[in-house]
Amino acid sequence: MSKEKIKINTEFYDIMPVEYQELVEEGTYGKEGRGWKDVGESKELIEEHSLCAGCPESIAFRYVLACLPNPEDTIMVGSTGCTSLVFPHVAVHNIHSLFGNQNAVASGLKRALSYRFPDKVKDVVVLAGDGATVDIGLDMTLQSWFRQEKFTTICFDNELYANTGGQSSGLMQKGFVAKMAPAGKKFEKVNLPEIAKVSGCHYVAKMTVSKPNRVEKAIRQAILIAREIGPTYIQLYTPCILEIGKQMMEGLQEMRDSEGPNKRFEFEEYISEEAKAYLKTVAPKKKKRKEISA
Amino acid sequence: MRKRVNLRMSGLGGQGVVTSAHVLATAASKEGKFAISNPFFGAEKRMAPAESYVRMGDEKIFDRGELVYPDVIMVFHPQVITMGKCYTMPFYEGIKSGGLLIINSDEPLPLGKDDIEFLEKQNIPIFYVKATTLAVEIAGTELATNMGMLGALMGATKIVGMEAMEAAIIDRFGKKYVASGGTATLDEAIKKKFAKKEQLLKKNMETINRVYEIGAEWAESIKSPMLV
Amino acid sequence: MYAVAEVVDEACVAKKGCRLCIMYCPEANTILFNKENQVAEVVEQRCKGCELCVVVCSSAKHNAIRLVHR
Amino acid sequence: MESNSQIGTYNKKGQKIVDPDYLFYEAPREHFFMTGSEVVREAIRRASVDVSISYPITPQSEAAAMVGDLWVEGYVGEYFRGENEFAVMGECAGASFGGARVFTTTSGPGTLRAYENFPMWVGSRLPIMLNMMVRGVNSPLSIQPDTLEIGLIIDTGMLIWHAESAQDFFDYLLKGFIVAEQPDVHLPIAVCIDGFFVSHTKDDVLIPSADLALPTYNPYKNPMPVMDMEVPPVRMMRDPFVMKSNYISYATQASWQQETRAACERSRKHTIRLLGGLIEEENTDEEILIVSSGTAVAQGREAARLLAEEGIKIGIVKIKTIRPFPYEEVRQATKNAKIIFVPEFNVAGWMAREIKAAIPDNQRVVEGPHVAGGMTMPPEVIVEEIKRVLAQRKETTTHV
Repeated sequence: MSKEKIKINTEFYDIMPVEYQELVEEGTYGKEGRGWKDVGESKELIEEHSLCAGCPESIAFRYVLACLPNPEDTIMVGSTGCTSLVFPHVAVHNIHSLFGNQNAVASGLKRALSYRFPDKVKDVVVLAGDGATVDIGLDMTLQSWFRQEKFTTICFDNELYANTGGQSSGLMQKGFVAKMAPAGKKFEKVNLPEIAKVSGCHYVAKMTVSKPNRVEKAIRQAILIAREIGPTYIQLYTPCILEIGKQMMEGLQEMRDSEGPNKRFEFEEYISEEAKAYLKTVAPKKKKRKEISA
Repeated sequence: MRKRVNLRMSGLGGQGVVTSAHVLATAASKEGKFAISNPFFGAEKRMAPAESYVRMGDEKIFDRGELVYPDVIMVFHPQVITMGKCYTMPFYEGIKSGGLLIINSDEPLPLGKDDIEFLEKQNIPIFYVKATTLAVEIAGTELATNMGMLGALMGATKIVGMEAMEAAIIDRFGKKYVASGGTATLDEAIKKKFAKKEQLLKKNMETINRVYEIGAEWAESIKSPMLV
Repeated sequence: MYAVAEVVDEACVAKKGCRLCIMYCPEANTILFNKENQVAEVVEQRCKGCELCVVVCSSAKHNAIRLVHR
Repeated sequence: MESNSQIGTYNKKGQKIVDPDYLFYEAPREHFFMTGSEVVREAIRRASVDVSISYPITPQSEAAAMVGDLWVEGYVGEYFRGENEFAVMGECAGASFGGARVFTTTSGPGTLRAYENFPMWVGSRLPIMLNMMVRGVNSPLSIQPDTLEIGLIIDTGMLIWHAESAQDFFDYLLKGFIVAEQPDVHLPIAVCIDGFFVSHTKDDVLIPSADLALPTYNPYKNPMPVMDMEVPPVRMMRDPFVMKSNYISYATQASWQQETRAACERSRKHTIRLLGGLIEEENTDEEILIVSSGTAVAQGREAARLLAEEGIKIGIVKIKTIRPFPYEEVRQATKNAKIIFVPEFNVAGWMAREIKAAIPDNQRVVEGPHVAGGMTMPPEVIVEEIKRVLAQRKETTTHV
């Protein structure tokens, strides 16, 4: 979709919502080298949403949307949870279908789009919480990697079920006391990044969203590699300040506290040899992104 | 021939009861008769009970599924009777008066007194045919037992003609055929046995023809009304 | 009564390239860069008053944002 | 049927794209004797299917595998084996959201595992063709035919058609795509057959040439935006319906459900034309009727024949579409009936319930005979049941 397609018929201009008008005038579809630096000076592809004040997940959402290399031809797949409260306000086509089947939906979607548009780049990006990715949807997360489906999976890891009120999840730390783990969680935080590596992902990254530069680079690489090579996975710590008892202005500090050396979210990145070779070929052409997607 | 003939084929997994039902029904269909065939709906396993059914006649057939009241019962393996490897007990349960039993066995089986009395009372002749022995002799493989059984049935009843049967055999073995796991494996085994597809078709038809003669002779000898 | 963020224009260092509040605001299109005045500005009706911008601004010792009640 | 620029052109396989009506009614047909699984292959060969996803479960496995062969041959655009039925239906949803014509098959426990997807397909207006080869779902394990499964998906909002024979099966599969994809319908469709009784049974079927194919699906006739970033609006909702406690969000949810139900009802006009009515009647002026769907009708027809030999005349009503349910048609067809038998291959008797809810004086309905768990229903059993009930009623009348 080019920006042309969303232009408003002049006759209808005044009845369109102001947010839509802004999107047409100041949205960043098709902008070269888009990234988090565009925020504040352009219309973001995410609108006012109903997440809690101060929610780090909201920050992550803003970065992801700002950093998609090809938003005019990107389709996102979400799942049930806090993220599903945001997707209705996201200005790229996005699908909510059920809880846990996001990687299955993305598999079918990516294949259908590749079949329908063989000469076009259509990026598919899954964005779901840790419950959807690791617990109820683990089967489909892994199988999409085994099958080498060409899309990016982003997990917003808040280490619990936030939308249902703070129940323990597979990515919760061992010993953490939460609903449904009243005596403390009995087993270790599932190490999905490691599992992703051996399951066929060509790019795996784990980090918090405290450093937008790093998030931008990861999102960009993950999507480019998924487009050409195979599945990629990014796990972002987006703490649920509400459920871990933090004040609404403490989310950033919580992330910074969790990413130090040997901490749960110490930055880790894995790039397969094949993907490394591919990244070398695209690096010099970075500014000519249009040609790659043309 | 009766307006409708219902056949039940009882055997053991791997003997080709499903294949022979489909081939027989296809032959009937090729002759312009109405037919329906289906297997017993189970997860058939090698040497476990297997059953299939053919219905054929002069008017459209709606009835389908497991066949409870057959006119003809074909027993592909003695163990169906001697070891009770059969979905139906006794093996002739439901057979209609004046029907026919064809049993693959080199010699008559020791049927119980009650069984013999029942079959006699219902006027049901038993045709023992050495289908497996003949299959090994003619085609060089016991996998042609089902062809022998078809030959026996055709010779004894003239239920379908040889030309239609040959066309049905070509339909089944002459081109790509999608079968479920076990059947597909056996298909491969047969293909390996014969260097060429033509050879397989030829041996199948030879088996049918030879046993047909035996069946025809037997029918001549007993003169049952069903068989006319 | 709602708390919302307010930029103290005189103290704002956005003209020097600072984007801390814009970057860490959890809400989209809420703290914008005013190109004309070269300062950050808050779209009040979108602000949820989480105070994160105040935290990042003051920890960088700019102290250019405060919460006000509306 | 509709003006379509594709008609008369040739696809990659060299098949000529023809008007659906031509394929259904005019193209010369050849006689084949084949299993229901093979019927699926032949229907899908002519259906211009973009994506098909499969998973093994008896009795649909053979058909699903044959669709894979069609993909290798180039008749189907994309095909793979999914990881389980819940995932497969999600994968089908993804492909359909992406604008593809999608076909898949399922059976028994697989259908129930996938269940959560069906109302989602409906709410998302995805015109996916689901072939259900029904079988037992309960424990102890059964792989035998049983239609309980259909009763369990009745209120998902999908179109549900029930084929009696191989011929029905072929026609319903192709016609189902056309009805499901109408812009004023645009819903998923389940074409059901009784597993084994149709899937594994060789039967007569008339089929048009393999050189012909249906026009491809046009996703932009979708009443909802296709998820391909080719069409606005890119922003679906200003506010999410979900979990917002206000009257507007409830009303939106409720009216959307009503709309999808209404869309199902709107399929009538297309279905009546293509299937020649939602029911089929035979001798419905008789006082005794058999009313049912699928294989139960086939067995009923044989029972009618047997009874006719004894001088007892009965009529038959075959219900082709379970959803939308042909309420008015059934009322009309049964208006002269004194006793209505509803034979069913399930323990629940869902069809009898549907009929009872549709007609006046529903004490006329005799629920049964029933068989379940894969048990066969010989015509003789139906005959016996009819005679038993008739004798009982006669006795009752005499006593009165």
